[in-house]
Formats: sequence, C-alpha cells, structure tokens
Amino acid sequence: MRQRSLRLGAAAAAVLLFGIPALAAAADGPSPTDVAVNSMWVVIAAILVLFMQAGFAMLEIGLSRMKNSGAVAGKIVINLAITFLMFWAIGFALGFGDGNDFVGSAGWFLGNADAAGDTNSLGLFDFGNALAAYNLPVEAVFFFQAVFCAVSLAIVFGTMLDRTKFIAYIIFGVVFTGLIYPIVAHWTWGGGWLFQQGFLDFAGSSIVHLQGALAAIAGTLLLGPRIGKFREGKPQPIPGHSIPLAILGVLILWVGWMGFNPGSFLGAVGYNFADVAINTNLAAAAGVIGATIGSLVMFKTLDVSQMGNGAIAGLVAITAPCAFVDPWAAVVIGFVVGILVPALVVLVDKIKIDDPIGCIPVHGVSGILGTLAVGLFATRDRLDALNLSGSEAGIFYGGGGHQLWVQVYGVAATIAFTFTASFIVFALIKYTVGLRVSEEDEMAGLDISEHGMYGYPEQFIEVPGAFPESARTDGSSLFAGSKTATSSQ
Amino acid sequence: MRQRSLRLGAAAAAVLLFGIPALAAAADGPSPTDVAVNSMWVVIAAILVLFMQAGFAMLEIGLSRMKNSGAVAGKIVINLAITFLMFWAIGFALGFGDGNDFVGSAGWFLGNADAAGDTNSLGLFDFGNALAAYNLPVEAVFFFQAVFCAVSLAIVFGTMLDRTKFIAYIIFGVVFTGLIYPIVAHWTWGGGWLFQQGFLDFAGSSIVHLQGALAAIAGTLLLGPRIGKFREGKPQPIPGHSIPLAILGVLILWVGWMGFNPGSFLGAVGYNFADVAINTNLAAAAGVIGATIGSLVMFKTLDVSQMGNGAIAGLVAITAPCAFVDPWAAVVIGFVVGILVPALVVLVDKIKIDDPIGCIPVHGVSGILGTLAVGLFATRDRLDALNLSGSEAGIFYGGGGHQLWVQVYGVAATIAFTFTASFIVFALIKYTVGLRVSEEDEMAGLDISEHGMYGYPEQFIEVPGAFPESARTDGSSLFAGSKTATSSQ
Amino acid sequence: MRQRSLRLGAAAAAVLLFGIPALAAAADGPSPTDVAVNSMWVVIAAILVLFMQAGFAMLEIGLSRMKNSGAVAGKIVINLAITFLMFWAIGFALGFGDGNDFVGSAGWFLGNADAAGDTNSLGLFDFGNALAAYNLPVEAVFFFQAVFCAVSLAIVFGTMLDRTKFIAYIIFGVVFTGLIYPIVAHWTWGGGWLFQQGFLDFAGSSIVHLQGALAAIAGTLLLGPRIGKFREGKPQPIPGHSIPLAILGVLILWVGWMGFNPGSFLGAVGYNFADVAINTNLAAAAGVIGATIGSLVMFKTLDVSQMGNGAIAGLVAITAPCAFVDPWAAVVIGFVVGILVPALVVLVDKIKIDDPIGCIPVHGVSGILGTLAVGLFATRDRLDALNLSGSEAGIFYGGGGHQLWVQVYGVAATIAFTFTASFIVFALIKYTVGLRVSEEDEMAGLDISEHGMYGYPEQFIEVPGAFPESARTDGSSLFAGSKTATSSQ
Amino acid sequence: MKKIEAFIRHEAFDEIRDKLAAMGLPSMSISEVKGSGRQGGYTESYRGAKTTIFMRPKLKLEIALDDGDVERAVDVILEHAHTGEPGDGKIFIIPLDDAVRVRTGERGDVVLAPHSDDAPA
Amino acid sequence: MKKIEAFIRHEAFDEIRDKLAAMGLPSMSISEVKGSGRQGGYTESYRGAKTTIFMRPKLKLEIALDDGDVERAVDVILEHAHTGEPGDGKIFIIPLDDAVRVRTGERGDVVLAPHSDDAPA
Amino acid sequence: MKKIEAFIRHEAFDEIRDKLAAMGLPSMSISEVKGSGRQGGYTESYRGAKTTIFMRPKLKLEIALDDGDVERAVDVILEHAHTGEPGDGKIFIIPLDDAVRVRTGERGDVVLAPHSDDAPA
Ligand SMILES: Nc1ncnc2c1ncn2[C@@H]1O[C@H](COP(=O)(O)OP(=O)(O)O)[C@@H](O)[C@H]1O
Ligand SMILES: Nc1ncnc2c1ncn2[C@@H]1O[C@H](COP(=O)(O)OP(=O)(O)O)[C@@H](O)[C@H]1O
Ligand SMILES: Nc1ncnc2c1ncn2[C@@H]1O[C@H](COP(=O)(O)OP(=O)(O)O)[C@@H](O)[C@H]1O
Repeated sequence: MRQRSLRLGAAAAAVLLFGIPALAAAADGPSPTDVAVNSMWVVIAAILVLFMQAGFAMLEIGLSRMKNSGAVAGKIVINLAITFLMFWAIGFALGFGDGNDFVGSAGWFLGNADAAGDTNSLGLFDFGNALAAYNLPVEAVFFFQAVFCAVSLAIVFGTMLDRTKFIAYIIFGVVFTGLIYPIVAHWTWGGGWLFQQGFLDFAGSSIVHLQGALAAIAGTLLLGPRIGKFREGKPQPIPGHSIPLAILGVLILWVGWMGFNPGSFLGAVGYNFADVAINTNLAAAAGVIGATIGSLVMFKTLDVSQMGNGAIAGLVAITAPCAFVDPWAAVVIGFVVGILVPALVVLVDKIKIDDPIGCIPVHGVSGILGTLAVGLFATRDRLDALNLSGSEAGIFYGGGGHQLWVQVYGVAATIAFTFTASFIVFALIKYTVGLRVSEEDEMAGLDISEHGMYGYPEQFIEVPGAFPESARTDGSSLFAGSKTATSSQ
Repeated sequence: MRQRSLRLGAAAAAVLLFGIPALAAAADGPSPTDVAVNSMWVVIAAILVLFMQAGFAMLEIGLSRMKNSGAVAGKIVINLAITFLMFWAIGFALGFGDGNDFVGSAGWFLGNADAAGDTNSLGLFDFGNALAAYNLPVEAVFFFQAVFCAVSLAIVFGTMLDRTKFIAYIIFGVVFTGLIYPIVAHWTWGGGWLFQQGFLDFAGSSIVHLQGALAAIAGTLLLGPRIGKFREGKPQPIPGHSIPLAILGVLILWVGWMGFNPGSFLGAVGYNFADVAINTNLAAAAGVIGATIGSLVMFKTLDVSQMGNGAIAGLVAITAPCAFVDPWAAVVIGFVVGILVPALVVLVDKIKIDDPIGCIPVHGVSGILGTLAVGLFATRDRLDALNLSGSEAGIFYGGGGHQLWVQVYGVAATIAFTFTASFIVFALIKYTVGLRVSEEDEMAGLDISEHGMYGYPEQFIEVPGAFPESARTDGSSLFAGSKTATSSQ
Repeated sequence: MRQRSLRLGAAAAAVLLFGIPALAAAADGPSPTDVAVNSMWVVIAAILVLFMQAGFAMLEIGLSRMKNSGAVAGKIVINLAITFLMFWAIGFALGFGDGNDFVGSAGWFLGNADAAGDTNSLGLFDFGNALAAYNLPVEAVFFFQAVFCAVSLAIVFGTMLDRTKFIAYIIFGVVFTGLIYPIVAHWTWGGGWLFQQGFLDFAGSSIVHLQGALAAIAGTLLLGPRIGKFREGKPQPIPGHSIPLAILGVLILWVGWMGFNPGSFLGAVGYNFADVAINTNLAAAAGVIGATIGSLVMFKTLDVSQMGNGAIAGLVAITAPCAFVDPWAAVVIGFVVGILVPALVVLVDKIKIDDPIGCIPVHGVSGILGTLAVGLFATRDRLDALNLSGSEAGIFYGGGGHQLWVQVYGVAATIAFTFTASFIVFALIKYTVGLRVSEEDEMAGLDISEHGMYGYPEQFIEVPGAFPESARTDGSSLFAGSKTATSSQ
Repeated sequence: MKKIEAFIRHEAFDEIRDKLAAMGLPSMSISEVKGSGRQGGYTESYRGAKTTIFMRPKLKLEIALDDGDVERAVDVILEHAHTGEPGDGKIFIIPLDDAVRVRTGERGDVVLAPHSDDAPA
Repeated sequence: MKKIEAFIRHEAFDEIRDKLAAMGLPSMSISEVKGSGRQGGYTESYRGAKTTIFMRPKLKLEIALDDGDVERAVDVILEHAHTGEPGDGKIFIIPLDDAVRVRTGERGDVVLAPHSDDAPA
Repeated sequence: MKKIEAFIRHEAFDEIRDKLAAMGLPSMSISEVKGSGRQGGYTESYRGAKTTIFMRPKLKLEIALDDGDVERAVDVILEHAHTGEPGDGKIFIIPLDDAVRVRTGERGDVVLAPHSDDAPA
C-alpha cells in the first residue's frame, strides 16, 4: 500500500467533517446510522446520475435526424450495459483500487466485497480509512463511479451521431470504460499523481466531461461530417428532429446533476451538499442566460437548442469548482461559458467539424474552463473546510497562480492521454471493422440500415398492413461491413 | 428582529417534533447526523420539485400546437434560469429573510451564508431557531424555496401558450420571481402577517398554485384567445399535439409532488412525511376518478387530457391541507376538485377565456378550494402534533368556522395582491414591448417566428437538404417587435 | 395474532441488522433519527417505483400504434388512481394486515394509523415488532406496497394494447389491485403460508412481475391478436410508433428499479442496499448484452426494442434473488434471460399470441426464472446475514435442491391462483360489458373511438381550423358498447 | 369531366369547403404539399447555420367535377383563397377521361354530379 | 397513356398492390390525403369542445399505364376497394401526353409497359 | 399548358430546383409519396417478424408550365435525378386546360410564364 502524505482528495471525499468539530464517531468507525445516511445519499446521487442516461438519450435523440433516432436510443442502452459490466470487471479496480500512481490494481469484479455493508470492505487504499472518509459500503462507491463513467461514454457519441456504425460504439465503449476512463480517473480520484500535485476536480469537469469530449473529437476527426453538413464550404443547418425531446433531455440532465455534484462528497454526514447544489443551479441558470444572449447577438434569434446547451455548459463548468467557490463565482463561471457557447458552435462549424449536439463547446471547452476556474475562484476557507491543504486558493482569492498552473497541466495531461488513446482506438476501428456506415446507409438512415426498423415507423406515411416476405430481402450480417437496406438488388 | 409569539408555521417547518418526546438534541443543536438527514430530505425534495419543470415542460408542450412546441420548451428553460438568479439575488431575502410583516429584508445573494453547513447560518429570523426547526443549512432551504417559486412561474405561462412573445415571458418572470411571489410567500412562510393570523397553507395551494393561476389569468385577459379558439362565439377544440408527452408531464408532476408536499416539513427527523405522501397520492387518485367521471358525464367521452388535469387538480388541492387532514378527507378533496374540472373547463370556455392547459380550473379553483378545505377538514390532533396552537381545527372537526374564515381572507388577500400586481406588470409589457405576437407570426407558429426553427423540423414534409442563403432573409431583431418569417418579402 | 417461529421475511424486512452487531437501539425502539432514515429510504424508493409508471407509460405508448397512444396514456393514469384507492381501502389490509395464512384482515383504509409517525402504528402483525423491522411509520410501508401493486397492474395491460376496451381496464384494475394481487402478496410478504415454507422472493419477480404477466396472458387469450398481426399464419411486424419513447420508458424503468429492489429492505439502517443496487444494475446490463446477441443471432439485426426488453428481463429476473446472490450470479441470471428474450418473442409469435411489448418473455418467463434462480444461486452467508434461517442456500452453494423445490411450488401456486382468478374476471368482463372494441373502432384507433381525439392530432395531415358542429355527430356512450367514429351514418 | 387542382393557403380551406358543400360539391380531397412561386423564401436558423427555405407549406385541393361546375368552383376558391399577397396560390384545370365510383361501380358524369353533403348516391 | 388516380380506403391497398404486381403492374405511387364525399363526418371532442371533421384520411393511388391496361387496373381496384359503404372512394382517369423513365431517358409507351416486379427494363 | 409530374429521389431535388429557378421556373410544388417500380423492396424487421416493404419514399414534383418550357424542364430533371440505378423515377406530362393565379385572377398562359424567383407578376 502506497504511503501518502496528508493530501486530501477533493471529490474522493477524503474530507474532514465540514464545519463540525466532533470527529469522535469517525475515530471509532461510523455508526450504523451514519453508514446508512452516507450510503443513502451516495446511492441516491448515483441513481440521479444513472437517470442522466435518459437525459443524454433524449438530448441526442432530439438533436438527431428522425431516421437515426432508434439507433441513438439503442446506442445509449448498450453503452450503459457495457459500462456496468466493464467497470465491474476491471474499470473500478484500475480506477479506484490501490495500485501505483498511474493505475489501480485491486478490486477486480468487486472481489472480496462482502456484501455485509462494512465500510470500504475492499480495503482499496488507505486514502479513505486514514481520513474517516469512505464511510460507506464499497458497493455504493462503485455504483456512483460506474454511472459517472457511463456519463463520460454517453458524451463521446453525441458528436458522432447519424453516421457511426453500431459496432464501433460497442468496441470503443469496451475500451473506454474498461481502460481509458479508469486510468485518468485514477490519477485524481484514485489518489494518483495528479491528486498528489494538488490538482482539483471536484466532480469531473475534466475527468468526466472533457474526457468524453476528447474521445468525441478523436472519433469525429476520423469520421468526418454528415453528408450535407457542409455545402460549398458553408455549414448547413441539419436540425434535430425534436426540440421537445432535446429539452426534456436538458431538464433531466439538470436534475441528474443534482446527484452528480452534490453526491461527489461521497458521503452526507458533515458535508454541506446543499451548498454545492446551489452553486450548480446558479451556474446552470447563468449558462442559460449567457447562451440566450449569445445566441441573440450572434444569430439574431433565440435558438432553443442553444439555450439548452447553455444550461449544460454551465453545469459542466461548475462541476470541477462547485465545492471550492462561492455562489457569485458560480454565476460568473456559468455565464462566461454560456455566452461562449454560440460563438464556439460557429467556430466548430468554421473548422469544419460536425458536432450535432454541441459536445465540443459544452463538454470540451466548458470542461476545460471549469477546471481552470478552480485556479481563479477557489477560496481558502472552502479548501480548509475540506482540509485540502495540498491545494492553493485561486488567483482572485490571493492564492497566486500556483493552483491555476496545476489545473493547466492537469488538463493538459488529460488531453494528451485521452485524445491520443481514443484516436488510436478509433483508428484501429476505422481500419478494421470500419467506423462509418456507407453513404447509402447514411442516406437511408441508421435505423433501417442497422436496426431493421425505423424509430418512428408510422411517420410520415403509414403504409398500411404488411407485405409478404420476399426472397429479395437482404439478411447479411450487420457486422460484416456495410449492409444497406436501400439498394437491395 | 421582530418579536413573535409562539405562532408556529406549518409549512415553514417551525414545528415541534412529531410524536417524539425527546427534544434534548434540539436544545443542544442538532447532531451532524440529524443535519445530514434533514438536509438530505429537503435537498431530495427540492430535486423532485426541480424535476417538476420537466413535467410542466412536457405537459405544456404536449398541449400546445406542434408549431409552438419549441417555444414552450425554450420558455421553460429560461424561466427556470431566471428564477434561480432572481431568487438568489433578492427573492429569497424578500420572501424568507427577516424583515417586517409584509416583506423580508435579509439574505440578499445568500450573503453571509458560510457554506460550512451550520444550521440557519444566515440567521434569517428567529422563527426557526426558537423552535428547533431549520435544523439544516440555509442553502437547503434556499434550494427548496427557489424551486417552489419556479413551479409558480411555470404555471403562469401555461394559459398563455401559443401566442405570447418570448420577451414577455422573460420580463414577467423577472418581476414575478424577484418581487411578487416572494412578497406573498413572506406573508405566510416568512412569518408575516397571514402566518400570524393562523393562516395555514402547508405546501402552497394558494402561495404557489393560486398565485401562478392569478398571474396567468391577468396575462390571459390582456392577451386574448388564440386565433381560431372561438368561432361565432363557440369554443373550438385546438387539441394539443401530443397526448403522450402531456401525460408524461402529468406523471412527472405527480412524482415531483412527492417532494413538493412531504418535503414541506423542511426537515425529516421527527416528521411523518410518509403520511403526507399518502394523502397526496390519495387526492391525486381521487382527482383522476373525479375528472374521468366528470368528463364522461359532461362530454360523453373519456378525455385523456381531462384525466391528467384531474390528477393535478387533486394534487393542487391537497397541497395546502396535506399535513392537517386525514386520508379520507384527502380523498374527498381530490374527488371534489377532480369532478369539477370538466365543468370548469366548459365554464372557462363559456366566459371566452382561452386556457389551453386548464390552468384556471386546475391551479386556480383547485388551489382556492384546497386552501379553504383546511378550514373544513383540519384535525385538532394533527395541528397539535405540529404544535400549531394559533390555528383552529376545521368545521367538520368541531373547530367552528374560525379557521375557514382565516383561510378565506388569506385567499382573498392573495388574489387581490397577485392579480393586481400581475395585471399591472403585464399591462406595462403590453403597452411597451408588446405581449402578443403578430397574427402572421401566430399563424406561422412561434417556433419559426421567434426561434428560427421548428420544434419538429422534419414534420410533416422533410424538404431534403438545405438551400443556399438568400439576401431576402429577414434578420431583424426579435426584440424589435413583430418579426415574421412567413411574409418576408 | 398468529404465532410464528423464527422465519424471517426477506422482502418484508424482518431482517436482522446486516453485518452490524449493535442491536441495542432496536431493542429500545428505534431512535427518531433512525426512523427518519428508514422512512426516507423507503419513501424515496417508493417515489422511484411510482416513477416507473412513467416508464411503463412511455414503453407501452412507444410500442403501441400512433392511433392508440392516447388510450394507453389514459389507461396508465386511471390505473394508478385505482390502485391507490383500492389498496388504501382494502388491498393493503388484505395483503399486509394481520390475518390468516392466506389473507390479511387488518388495516382497512389505513384505519388507526395515527399519523404521528410511530413505527408500525397499525400493529399489523407481530412479524415486524418481534424483529426490530418495520422501524418506520406504516404509511411509508403502505406507500411502498401500493406502488408495487401499481407496477403489477401496469404490466397486465401491455400485452392487451391497441384493442382492449377502456372499461375493461377499469374493472379488471379494481379487482386485481383490491383482491388478486393482495392475496398473493400476503402469502409471502404478509407472512402467509409461502413465507412460512421459506419461499424467497426479495422484491417480487413472482409476486409483482409474474402476476402481472399471468393476468396479461389470461386477458390476451380471451382477447385475441390485433387485426393484421397474423397473415396466413405468419406473424407480421406491427412496429410501435416511437422507439425513442419506448427507450425512454426502459431507462425510466431501469432508474425506478433502483427503488424497487434496494428499497425492498423496507429500511436503511443496517442494510447494504447499495449491494442490491449493484446486483440489479449488473443483471440489467447483462440482460441487454444477452438480448443484443440473441437478436443478432435470431433476427440478424440489432433490434432496439429487443435491447430494451433485455434490460427489463434482466431487471425482472434479478428482482427475486437480488439480496441473496453474488454479483457474478446476477450477471449470469441477467444474461440468460436476456439471451432468451428474442427466442421467446418468436415462440410467443409461433403460438399465435400477440404480445406487443414482450410482456410474456420479459415479465412472465424472466419472472419465473428469476424466482427459481434463488434456488440455484442463493448463498448461505447472505441468507444468514438476513437471518433467513428458514430458507436454504442454492444448489450451487451446497444447499441441495430444497430451496429450488420451494421456489418451484411457490411459482406454481402463483400461476395457478393468479391465472385462474384473472381468467375468470376477464371472462366475466368479456361476456358482460365486453373486452374488445369493435373491428371498426380498432381500425380507427382507440384514441378517436374511445377518447374522442387522437393522441397526435396534428399528424400526419393537419386539417386546419375547425369545422362547424354537425347533427350527424355520434354522442352515444362509451360504456354502451361499441361506439365507432369511423362509420357514423 | 374536369379535375381542379388548387394550391392554396391552409387558412382558406375551411370557408372554401363550407361554400362548396353548400353548393352541392362536398366531394374533394386535400393533401399537404410544399411549394414555391413568387412568394419569397424564409430563413431558418439552427445553431448559427442559416438557410433559406423556398418551399413553403401549402394545401393542395383536388376536386373532380362536371365541366359545368368548374367555373362555380373556381370562383369560390378565388373568392376565399385570395389575399392579394404573393403566396395565394394557383388553380389548374385538368381534363378527365372518366370517373368511377368505387362503392357502386358507376362511371362517367353521374359520379361527379352535385349532391348534398351526406346523401349516398 | 393514362394515369389512374384512385382515392381509396387504406385497408384496401395491400391486396390491390399484390394483384396489380401479379398482373405486371407493380409501378405505382401512393400518398396520404384527406377527403370528403358522401361519407359523413365524425366528431372530435377535446376538453369539452366538439367539432365535426369532414375530411377523413384516404389513400391516393397513382398509376400511369398504357391505355390497354386501364380497365384491368380499374377492375382490380374496384374489386378490392369495394365495401359498399360510403367512403369507398373514387377512381379518376386522366390523359397523359408522355412518360419518361429517368433511369434510361426512354419515353412513351415503353416506359409504361407491364413488367415483372423487380426486373430493370 | 402542361403539368409535369415527376416522381424522383429526394436527394435530387435541391439541384433541380436551383436549376429550374435559374431558368425562370421557380414555381412548383412537392409532396411526399411512396412508390414502387423496378426498384426492389427492402426488409423491415421488428421483434423477429420480417416483412418486405415495396413502397419506398419518393418525392413528387409538380410543375405547371407553358408547352414551350416542358422539354427544358424535363431535361433538367433528367440530368439531376438520373443515377442509372432502378429507383430513379419517372416523369409524366399531363395536359392542362387552364391555369388561374389566385392573387390576381389572371388565367391562361400568362400565369405560367417564366419569371424570376421572387418578382410578383
Ligand atoms: N407553376 C406551378 N406549378 C406547380 N405549383 C405551383 C405553380 N405555381 C404556383 N404553384 C403553387 O402555388 C403556391 C403559391 O404560388 P404563388 O407564389 O402564390 O404563385 P404566384 O406567384 O403566381 O402568385 C406555390 O407555393 C406552389 O405550391
Ligand atoms: N369529386 C371528387 N374529387 C376529389 N376527390 C373525391 C371526389 N369524390 C370523392 N373523392 C375522394 O374519395 C373519398 C371517398 O369518397 P366517397 O365519400 O366514398 O364518395 P362517394 O360518396 O361517391 O362514394 C373522399 O374522401 C375523397 O377523398
Ligand atoms: N407507372 C407508374 N405510375 C406511378 N408512379 C410510378 C410509375 N412508375 C414509377 N413510378 C414512381 O417512380 C418511382 C421510381 O420508379 P422506378 O422503380 O425507378 O421505375 P423504373 O423501374 O421505371 O426505373 C416509384 O417508386 C414510383 O413512385
């Protein structure tokens, strides 16, 4: 077991009790009641984060074309499944198990967890025990971390909508949740080298959101834009088919974030998670206002999908600093990323990247800015309350530029590793099974070409009844390359 | 700080422990565990109430025309954003801060809240401290109250669907959440004059729902009905475009109400919030049955939107009395308002008000009846358990007419103030920036005229691909008055 | 009051503290804090299960025809209402009240519950008191059990979509929630004869899901397939109209199951509910993988509705064993039922049963297999931790075949009773008010024929404006038999 | 026997149908189309990308009728579909060789004879 | 060269297509329309407001064919679209001046010649 | 006066419209249809049940124009709708008896005269 000095993990909940003197209970081990309270909060937070899958599903479905809506739906479900299984098998051990500074190596298949509800029954690493954290069963921690990983994966494919082969989703999902994500998570939340430098990312602006966006960019570069996105060099609107579903998605994500950030204390007793909830809501709200103004200024219209993007940009950006900054800072952070979103959407179009859901501005740029914002706005009081003596206050609170510097190279390291790793994986996919469907399949829509049935089979013309089966039908395997339903002869 | 006698606020959670003798803990200040338990419940309840925004979005989108669905979606998002920011800046201080009998004046921008999780760190007013309530961080209270305010605002615009300018939503939202709602909330939940009279509104039948409905009526009167709603004096059906989404909205609202009412204890330890949950569910259920019967009798058909309205009517009506009445009374209350809904819908049509989502019957009339029901059905036992010595039992429980009388003038005061204030604000909007879109824009749909894109762009005919940009396109600002997309030449 | 030996009910929460020695608190009665913690968890779990109604609504709506979508929506709402009222009036007393081995008989209308938050204030039966369980107000228990019953009822009608008379839903709902479900629930969860034999069904694979499926099969046999489902003996695809809504439904159900299973401890303090959550998620994930592989092998396509079915099959199957088995077993169970789903769907088609949402494979077969899996995979350690000395470990854990045998006859008894009772009720309906709409109404769609309005009135052609009312319109009552809107002359 | 095909604004339809029905010409079909003509396009904007849509939603009205009823029907359409703004639409008159009533198998002029709103022939 | 335009019930289509295809006439187009004729309206009711809808959904079938095939096709439609109830629909026969096959540029009668279901000409 | 009815692939439309508009023929209407011809059906599969769909989505283009413009327009359509694969579609030419502009009440050839994209006549 590695020796560690008194570095205290922000999100990893290795946190002193928050404004409450009595640590006696912790010394004797937490009471059954406290264990129940802590695990209840973390499990409920995990459930809220799990619910975010429905949010991503609705957002991505709403912003995809009608003819691809079923494919998006199927993708969300299978990726969630892959995440749970991979994270259980190896991801959790690599990310959160005891190990070295770069990767964990304990807790495969949750082995040795005893189901009896002992706190930290896996004895993962001393990080928690020494500090009275992980005062809850390891299964609760696993649940929480697994759904975080699932969020990161859900982000990846938003940018790749409407043209990616289903098999590519599956393969990349396995590698990302089993390997890439856990490794980066370990650096900070597993007590690895970034954590030891004092890098702060409370709930994952960089670890969850930026990583997702990086993989998305890597995939998109190899994939290319949708047919019709650029005509004579000019970006064309390819509107999503259902703004109502997209906004339902945004609202579900907003709700889910109430677990994402406040739950990242990984405990309840002694933490003011309501404060984190407020910061999160304020940033989201300011993000909406920012994006609305930005959309009005840049586009001369109140683009509803941009308003939704603004909310999510605010949420992403506040994710890293939510426990370290005051409410006014949350408003500033949210507003800044919000107002940037429309400009960034145009910029992404300019550099000819096709990003249907705004993943790059919202999860990428906002993820970076949010992580850096810790170096600007973190207050000493809040760091002390969390006993984060290894980290400095932000520039605006007299902490000097040190913390900002740490945040910068934390972000840089994440970018370097995740982009490279993802690019390699996607490239391997591209040159083996293929990353993109055929042009015919793309025109016909992924629903019919990969899933055999439209997502909205009755729209627009219901051809009544059914037709006799024909010898002409094409039963070639989906995994054998490009099957098309449109040109079957 | 005002002196107050031993009046105990129902919803304000200034409540003695419920059936549990030991108050020792409270005397010494609550334990960290109890603080965690209380704030967990209130935060979770707030999250559920936040989720109601998705419910209102789906309900209002489902009951709007397809061509306005994106506008409704955008409206919900921006109004939620406005609420958080305004309530943080001034609303919470005006509503819940210490002050005079009519308005609070402490806690601007949550100032002085210390994030350390101390209970009532703002020292808002002695209401709580004296009585061992507010045993949770002020941020949890803020979160809960802010999302309540957001619900009230969401109600306002349901009636004004399909024809209101977006800018009007924004302006009214700012005033309503920053001023109107907080003032009325202060009267009861901030310990103001109504509270001192013994007025009881546990979770806001009048404060949240009736207020929303009053503003809606004021707005609607100034706005007029949708084009085509009345032909030769006869109301015409303008069906919402998606009953599935509307019913999803109803179910989400139902779920959210499990936070709305049971969370209004503003704490968990010592409260039987499950009992309140049961009353709430029973009233909703009875409301559905009532509305189904009513629809069958009045319309000779099983109108699905009416069933949904019945559920919400029951929920609204039980909101004030939920902690004060026995289950059988909850059933009676829910059934009565439910069976009234279809008749009220016809009545509203008769008086030529166009109320697409049934806001007036559901939030207005049911809000009034629910508030009055306290004066009929409140039991002495329940008031005593909550230590509400300043309030009387209902008529059916031997309390005489006193409490009913108090409820009546509480409702009357709310009506007088909120309707007047809202009417003035909407009138100012109408005669400055304008309240209603042009006839052309209304025919074309708000989505295209205000947001530049349809909510369902692929329906009904997908015009494939995109067209070269044209000089003829109209880039005039949305805020400059009536921009129409339909006649741009 | 019946005497009972030391049999301990799994789901009934008559459970010793889980891995925690100190029972002192329990001996003195639980502390107010513990009561709050327990009821918070159970109420939140109940809210999640309540939310599953939205999941069923979306799933069933998504998989129904567009012209019947409003009817499905209305059905969900009214059935939820019926469940709460019937369960309050008699269902809870019959199911969970003290009584004999077959049926309970105490607690009608929650009578004598005192709202004061005393634990088990109804004094239902000694089951709980003797063992420190039911450490929460009876209202929380009621809420939880009522929403379980609502889930069972929601399942019933999935198979009967697109052709069943609305009145049939109502009548069957009353009988099922008031009588059939409570009786079977009493056998195990009310401490009845099955419980006494050591039968284990932690959260209701058989009690909730199998029962629902059995009633569905009974109804379907009497109802027959939809017009057009079988052409010349060959099953035809009648695709649901919205895969996006169906998958939203699946995701909501998945989220809701986080209350369904982990909440079935009926308490929080001393239980490792996170462990149950993990088992549940793993089984769902494995179900998705299984169904995806199965669909690919059997259908040569990635059927999205099958992926969703796989998730639910996994969830259903793990419901009975979730607290008794290790994670690896959860994966196996989920995978097996998942991979079976596509084959079973084909089989159901083969035997000419028309099951639009896959109720029989997903809730029926998976419910049976899940219940039996307890007899294979239950571990002695886990049974001991739950103090279930009356039950044996599974075959794979050296428990011999005894437990499997108990599980078999528990399932058999459930099948015999519920199928027979449901068949009788549906037959009575069929030969009195009628079970199925007329052919004309079915072709026209239930929305217009029973509810007067389409679920999506603007699709596909919007006939603009409204038409003058005509004398020709048909106002005959819905309950008077077959009213059709299509042939009104 | 002629067939009128009129491309009109949606708003005009109700009154046209009422008037035609009152004249004994309730038989007609409508469908959704998109069209361009002298009416300008409009701009759609989505996530910063703009485009001009030239094809605007119109209603296509099809009425098969006797030669003698053509002018009456055209007049009704002209009266109610006219606003004077571009986008009012056009009416085309197409020769018909024959008409068959499916219910009865009747052919020719009798099929297109004016009738009251709901009297089976 | 003629074009058949038939307004029929949705339910009738499957059999009509099967029969026509078997006769060597699989080439056709369909679209959704709403129509009124002798069939009465139906009532929609929503939140207490009622209205009669006269325009009912129908299927429009378009078949361009040689003059010699017209009667055969009409007979098939008549056979399968007929129920005897109002609402069965109508068939119109329209003269065609020319027909062009886009794939080959061929024009005239050859374009409309009967052919088996999926054999490129 | 003729009316062109062309059943084409969706993808072809944009360029056809651009070219026609440039030629002074921006007036047209489109609608969604489904059609079958020499192009084979495709398989839909749902929950294990399979079926072949013969009717594929196509775009129907309707252009009323002067006799003299017919060939020009046909050529444009042929040029852009042609891929050489089955499914390219067909063009039909139908005689028109008359055309009326609703906005002005004008009739006859003047209504169909070529014009620039957005100049009211
Ligand atoms: N030549 C044409 N062929 C087919 N449809 C036409 C033609 N001209 C007009 N239309 C239809 O009529 C609609 C309105 O045309 P409009 O712009 O008002 O014509 P005009 O400029 O002659 O007044 C168009 O959107 C289109 O649907
Ligand atoms: N004269 C007509 N012009 C255009 N469409 C017609 C005409 N007559 C009938 N139709 C179409 O046929 C459908 C069925 O007509 P129907 O009521 O059965 O006619 P009939 O009374 O002659 O039997 C109508 O809904 C309409 O779509
Ligand atoms: N005879 C016809 N009548 C009506 N529509 C036709 C006819 N032939 C072709 N179509 C339309 O054209 C579309 C394409 O036809 P296609 O298969 O390309 O014909 P071809 O085999 O002559 O190349 C069809 O889907 C249909 O919509």
